[in-house]
Amino acid sequence: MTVEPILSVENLSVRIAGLHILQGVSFEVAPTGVTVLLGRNGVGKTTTLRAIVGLTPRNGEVRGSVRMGSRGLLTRPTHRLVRDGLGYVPEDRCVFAGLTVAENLRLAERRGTAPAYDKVFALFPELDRRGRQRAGSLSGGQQQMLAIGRVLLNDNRLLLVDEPTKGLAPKVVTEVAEVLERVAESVPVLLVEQNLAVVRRLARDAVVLSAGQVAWTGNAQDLLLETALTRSLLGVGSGEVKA
Amino acid sequence: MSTVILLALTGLGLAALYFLVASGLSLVFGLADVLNFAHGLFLGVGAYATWWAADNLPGAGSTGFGFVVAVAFGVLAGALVAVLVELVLIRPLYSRTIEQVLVTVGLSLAGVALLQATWGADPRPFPRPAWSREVTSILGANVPNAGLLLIIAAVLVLGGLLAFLRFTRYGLIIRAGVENREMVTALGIDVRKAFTLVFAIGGAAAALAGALGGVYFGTVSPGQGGSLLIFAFIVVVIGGMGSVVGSAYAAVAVGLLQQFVNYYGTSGLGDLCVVGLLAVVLLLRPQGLAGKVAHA
Amino acid sequence: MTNSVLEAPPARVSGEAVSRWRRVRPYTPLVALVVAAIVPYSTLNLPGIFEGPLNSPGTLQLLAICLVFGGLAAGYDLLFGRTGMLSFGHALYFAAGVYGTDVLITRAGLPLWQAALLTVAGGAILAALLGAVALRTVGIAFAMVTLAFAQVGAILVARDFGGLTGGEEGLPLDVAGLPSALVGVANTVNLYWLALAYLALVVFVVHRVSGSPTGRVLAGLRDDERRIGVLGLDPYRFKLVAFTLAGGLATAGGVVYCLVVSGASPHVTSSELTLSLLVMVVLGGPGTRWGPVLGGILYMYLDHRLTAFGASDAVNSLPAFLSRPLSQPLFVLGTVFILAVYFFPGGLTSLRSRLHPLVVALRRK
Amino acid sequence: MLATHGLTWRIGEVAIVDNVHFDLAPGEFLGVIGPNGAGKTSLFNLITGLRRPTEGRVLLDGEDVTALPPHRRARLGLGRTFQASSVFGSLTVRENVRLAVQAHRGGSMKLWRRAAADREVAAAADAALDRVGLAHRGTALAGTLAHGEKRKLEIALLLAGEPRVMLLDEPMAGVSAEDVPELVAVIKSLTGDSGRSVLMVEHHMDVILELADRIAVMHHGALLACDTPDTVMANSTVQEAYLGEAL
Amino acid sequence: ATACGSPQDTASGGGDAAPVKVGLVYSQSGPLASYGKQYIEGFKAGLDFATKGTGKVGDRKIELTEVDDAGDPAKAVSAAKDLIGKGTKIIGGSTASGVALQVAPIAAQNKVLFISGPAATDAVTGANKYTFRSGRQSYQDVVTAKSFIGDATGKKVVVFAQDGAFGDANEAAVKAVIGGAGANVSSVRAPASATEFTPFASQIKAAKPDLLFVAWAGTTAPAMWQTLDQQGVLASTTVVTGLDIRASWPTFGAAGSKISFLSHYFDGASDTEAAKALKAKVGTVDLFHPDGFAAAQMVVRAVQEGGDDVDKMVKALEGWQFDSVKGQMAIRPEDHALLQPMYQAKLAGSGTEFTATVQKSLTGDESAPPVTQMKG
Ligand SMILES: Nc1ncnc2c1ncn2[C@@H]1O[C@H](COP(=O)(O)OP(=O)(O)OP(=O)(O)O)[C@@H](O)[C@H]1O
Ligand SMILES: Nc1ncnc2c1ncn2[C@@H]1O[C@H](COP(=O)(O)OP(=O)(O)OP(=O)(O)O)[C@@H](O)[C@H]1O
Ligand SMILES: [Mg+2]
Ligand SMILES: [Mg+2]
Repeated sequence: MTVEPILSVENLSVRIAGLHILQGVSFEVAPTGVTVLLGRNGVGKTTTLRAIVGLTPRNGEVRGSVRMGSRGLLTRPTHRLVRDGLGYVPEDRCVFAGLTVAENLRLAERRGTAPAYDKVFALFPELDRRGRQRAGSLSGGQQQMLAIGRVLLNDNRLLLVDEPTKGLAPKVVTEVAEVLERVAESVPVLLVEQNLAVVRRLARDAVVLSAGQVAWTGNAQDLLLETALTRSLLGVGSGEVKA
Repeated sequence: MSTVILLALTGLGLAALYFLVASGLSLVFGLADVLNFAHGLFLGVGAYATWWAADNLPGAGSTGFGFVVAVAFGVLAGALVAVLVELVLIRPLYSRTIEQVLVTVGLSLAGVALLQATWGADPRPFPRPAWSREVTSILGANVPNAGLLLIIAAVLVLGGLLAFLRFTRYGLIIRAGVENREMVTALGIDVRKAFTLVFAIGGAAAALAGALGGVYFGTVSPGQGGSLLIFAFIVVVIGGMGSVVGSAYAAVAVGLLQQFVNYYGTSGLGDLCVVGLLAVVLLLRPQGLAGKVAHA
Repeated sequence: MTNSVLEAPPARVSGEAVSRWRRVRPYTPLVALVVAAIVPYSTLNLPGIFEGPLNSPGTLQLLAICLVFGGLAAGYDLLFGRTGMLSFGHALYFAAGVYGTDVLITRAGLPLWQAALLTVAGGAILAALLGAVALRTVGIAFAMVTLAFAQVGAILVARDFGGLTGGEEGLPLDVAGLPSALVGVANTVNLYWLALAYLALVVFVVHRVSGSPTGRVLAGLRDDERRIGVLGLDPYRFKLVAFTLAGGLATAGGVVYCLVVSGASPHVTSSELTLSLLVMVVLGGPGTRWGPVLGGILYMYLDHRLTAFGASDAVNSLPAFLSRPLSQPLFVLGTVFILAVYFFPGGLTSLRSRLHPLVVALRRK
Repeated sequence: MLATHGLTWRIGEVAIVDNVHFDLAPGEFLGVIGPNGAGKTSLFNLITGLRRPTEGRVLLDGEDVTALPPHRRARLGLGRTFQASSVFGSLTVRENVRLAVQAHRGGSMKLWRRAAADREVAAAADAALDRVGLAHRGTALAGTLAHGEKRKLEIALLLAGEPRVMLLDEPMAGVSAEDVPELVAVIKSLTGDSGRSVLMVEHHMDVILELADRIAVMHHGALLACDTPDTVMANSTVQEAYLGEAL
Repeated sequence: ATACGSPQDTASGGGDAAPVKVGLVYSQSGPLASYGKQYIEGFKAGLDFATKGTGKVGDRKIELTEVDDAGDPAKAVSAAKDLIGKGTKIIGGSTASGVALQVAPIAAQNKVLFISGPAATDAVTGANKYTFRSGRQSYQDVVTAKSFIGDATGKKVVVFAQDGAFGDANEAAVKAVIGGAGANVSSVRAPASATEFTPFASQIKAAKPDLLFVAWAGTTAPAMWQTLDQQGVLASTTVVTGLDIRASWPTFGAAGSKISFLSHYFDGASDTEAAKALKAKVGTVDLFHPDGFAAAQMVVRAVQEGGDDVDKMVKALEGWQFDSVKGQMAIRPEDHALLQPMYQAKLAGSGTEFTATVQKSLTGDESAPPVTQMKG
């Protein structure tokens, strides 16, 4: 493939509190479709996403380069990146517990673009219905919906999504997967996901991390078909992939 | 009867003063989650800047429009100092509450000492229009004009703050930012600016309280802010952190309670009652009168 | 495979040095205690640091005050650093110690040991009672309720009911009934040893308690109270125990302080004192064994010595815009806090870990 | 062993948990499923005492515990994990589990003993860590664990308390595919002959199907069905409201 | 230097020609810093005056060590111990009453001379054999206040004072002095932290006193006066209070001319030799300059007569009469009260320009407090 990647990560290293968590991670995200980031618990998937949006903790140190088109991202503050169309759905949802659902959404509106409330509400009618409820009292799954809905309110050039289906009921998982699929038609997505069924359905490219390093990159469907490969990289036989 | 009216109105004047001090404190405390012990310093800066301007600033003076200019200068100075403090000292420490307490405590010590080093420990007579020393007779009670001035100012400030919180996005941003600053930036918002703004407003409110407090007391001295601060804190807590309206209710309750108990009870009982009120309110409603989140 | 990366390789210091240090380490507090105990036998002169030689009464007095506050800060840390309870009213229990001792000796004429015992018991009971009420709230509300209680204490002392406390003038201690070893400038050293004993006691108790099963629960409370409940432990009971213990230790500190400064003055009831305790703990490093102690000692040292610094020739010879603020002790103290927060985040004790790479680098050479 | 009678929790007019009756036999494994926001976590909160029901009772071994605070219920052998991991962030992983062991074994109110000297507590804690595969992370601060690791620690904390009735709230959420079978095995080993009962909320249907003796379905706060896995899976309402079309 | 010694060493006083160490522990910083400043200026002027510019007594130089107590008794006690440890036999200073009260016992325990400064508390008088005072005490204020009402019999007197020891002392003194002369004394007390005075003004007004005695210190005083004026208290009765330092005069504002002041001292209240000498040194004399001045005179006297022997110093001071800034002073041997002239004054002027004038002066005997029992 010779298409220009939308995002290229080169030799990304992250140290936090003296621990070398990422050790020279390099990969690219294609300008269309879903690129999935896989790996066991604690290999550094979340750390990678957070480093890209500039949310490494204060006691951390980031080296290497992350470029979106021709622009380097690492030196720019998070809010600018996001305003320029980098959407991020964090792992632990991070809804604002003290604010109502409507306020959470209102906060996510970005200047310059008209917020697509109808799109979000069509996807998650719960959010419309619970507009006046405090986000902190939402159920786990509802919070996840809010976290995704917040980002979909705006137009993005690239979406970083960390385990969006965690804690969602199977039916909603299917729905979210459908949404991401649709979104990915126009906006490239870098997705971290443990649910291999979702991966199978969505992913075009895959990057597998292991112990802070890239262990494998390539076509996601290939990966999931190769039993030996999945077993060695993900510890699962491909037969078990289908949940 | 006239005694009751007199006590009620002067009590409201006192409440207004408490509210002016508490409003900024409450805003910064409730929204930015900074327990700002340096608030007394902003108060002092406002008072001294007004005092200085009345004598030295062209166009400013102690009467008429000149007085307004002097107060405006004081308010501006307070806001400016608050912004500086936020930018230089507080900004690197967000989400490290205890360190913030330490820095603001340090600042209040150093700042008050600096005021004292510059202008001396003794109270200075405060420039003020002659009418502010006089009284207005209301239903037979001689109510000091300075108290009435405070009441008017407090009502205006209350209205202004409510409008700010209700009609701008800043209230929202700041409330969210207190919960999780990172996530607010991850929504594409420069949360730092919003916090600086809150400090500016808090500083301006404190400075206004300092300037009008100067009118009310007739003097300005370095420690003045600190002694008001304790009651302001109590007001903020009784009212519920961050609730401006709650602070207003609490200020009225505290001011009237103090005034009436001091007259009808024995001396000092007023203060004890206020402390008792605080304890009772907190034990019954730990989140304060008006709930715990910053609902304008 | 993951862990090999994540667990940073231990810095390789020469193995032998490490094991020797390991063997010696448990004894360092003891060595420090012995050194501190024999300080009064030294005539070492540290110009600029102390006014006189180490064994001069002035120096010993200053050190005694510092030691008391070191202990007080360590006791406060039991609440703040180790249990996560932000009390703004700790001064109350210290003041109860100071005034309790003073009033019982001066006004009631009790002998010292009786006064001290009664006071410490009373202080602990007071802490238990007030804690039982205040602990029904949490967080800032708790801080404010404790502040309110302490404020009542301050008002009562200032009101001077029945002429018991001497109001704003304070109450000088009547030394007639005291053992003569505690009276007079020549005996300052005994006060110093007393203060040292208090400090050692507090450090020992706090260390013991925080290493105990209860201490583990307290540390858990600091992080997540709800979780402690679900584990089957009553958060309220444990917090009350910590509060009472810390209150009792503070009262004992008050007893010693009353003897050291031979009197009581309303300064000790002020909410600023609690704030300074907080500053001491944070300055030193909350939740660490020596941090609060160092913080307390350093704070009091600065508090006392800065007055001399402000009046010194070095400061007076500076231009007015510098010398005026610098001659205000509080200005310097405040500035020191602010600088400390930026330059020693995590407190003084974090210095060691921050300097660690440097030390390692030096050793390698 | 554990039973609820007409358990109801309302906020204003809305019933979050609506008149829930169920019984959990000794040694039984009851899976709880239901759409997001059905009230599963809320039900757990009512059972463990973090919330007070508006109506109804909670019975443990036939005894009414509705009025007891959480810690008293825990003492009676009720343990739980949290949906959003709640571990002691500033303690190490090992200390976390030791605390849980010690809470269970008693002797927490010993101010003057050295906690570290208690070998039995340490051994039990290490055993629990081993079982969830976190032994190698023992010295890390719990707050810095990756998400999935925190989930495992949650379970270790539960194991350490050796509860007789266990409430697991989405234990598998965020656990990497590789580790799921291992954890399933751990959970499986908890029940069976030991006589312990488990109530588990989980959205991973394969896990539920593997473990549960019966499955309860919650919807809008109410218990729709409580039956064998096969029956429940065949239920069309469940299919429609919860499962949707599988991927 | 050797690094070993006994923990109970204290330096001893020097020989004949060695300098005399005098320690001054007073407020250089803190709320009473300006009182402290006047005290030390007065002290230096007084030392110059008493040693005729040489700074020496005989051939022994007076060596001053100044220590800041910041108004905190604990710091003052530490400083005193330090000084005593270094062989200082004479300690002066104490701007704050609390400091004076806590340093006095230290002096007695260690048998050094203590000459308390501006601290006004009556309790310093008669505190112990080693403690003297160089300023006035509250009681003398009250006696001066009494001189405003002539015959007190049947008159109604109200004391308005702060809560606490300062207020208690004033109230007790008024009850003893004016009440003892047949007046009917009652009191209105307010918390020292009060910021709103209307309730108290109303109470006072309702009491309709013939004389109102106000004992108020601190930064809230101007607000208090304004309220008394606004509520018509000042217009309806004779109001007496102590005249504070010059810097405070403008803060009385319009109320100033309606108040009868009792005064310890102000510039121009006396025209003695000492006053001239003091004025030449410090320019405008203020409230506490004379206290420092008298303290220096007492120090010189003590050294002259006592050398290094503190008991002799005490002997030499007891009963001593001397001419100081205020005029004739006498140290009463029984309780070391310092008998001194006191003044009635009026304030006139506006803006920042105010002048005080003497209405009447009382001699030391006229304003003498009753003799108290020496405690130790
Ligand atoms: N603030 C921190 N301090 C210390 N270590 C950290 C910190 N944040 C993360 N780590 C460590 O970095 C490693 C990678 O964490 P990360 O959250 O990126 O993993 P992950 O791949 O997202 O795992 P999961 O699938 O469980 O979410 C973990 O071992 C974690 O303990
Ligand atoms: N304080 C509250 N006010 C209004 N609604 C509330 C409040 N607290 C909880 N709820 C609602 O109660 C319902 C039950 O929440 P609960 O957390 O029990 O769901 P759950 O079944 O655990 O869902 P999930 O599978 O997503 O975790 C949710 O719809 C939630 O929004
Ligand atoms: Mg992750
Ligand atoms: Mg749930």
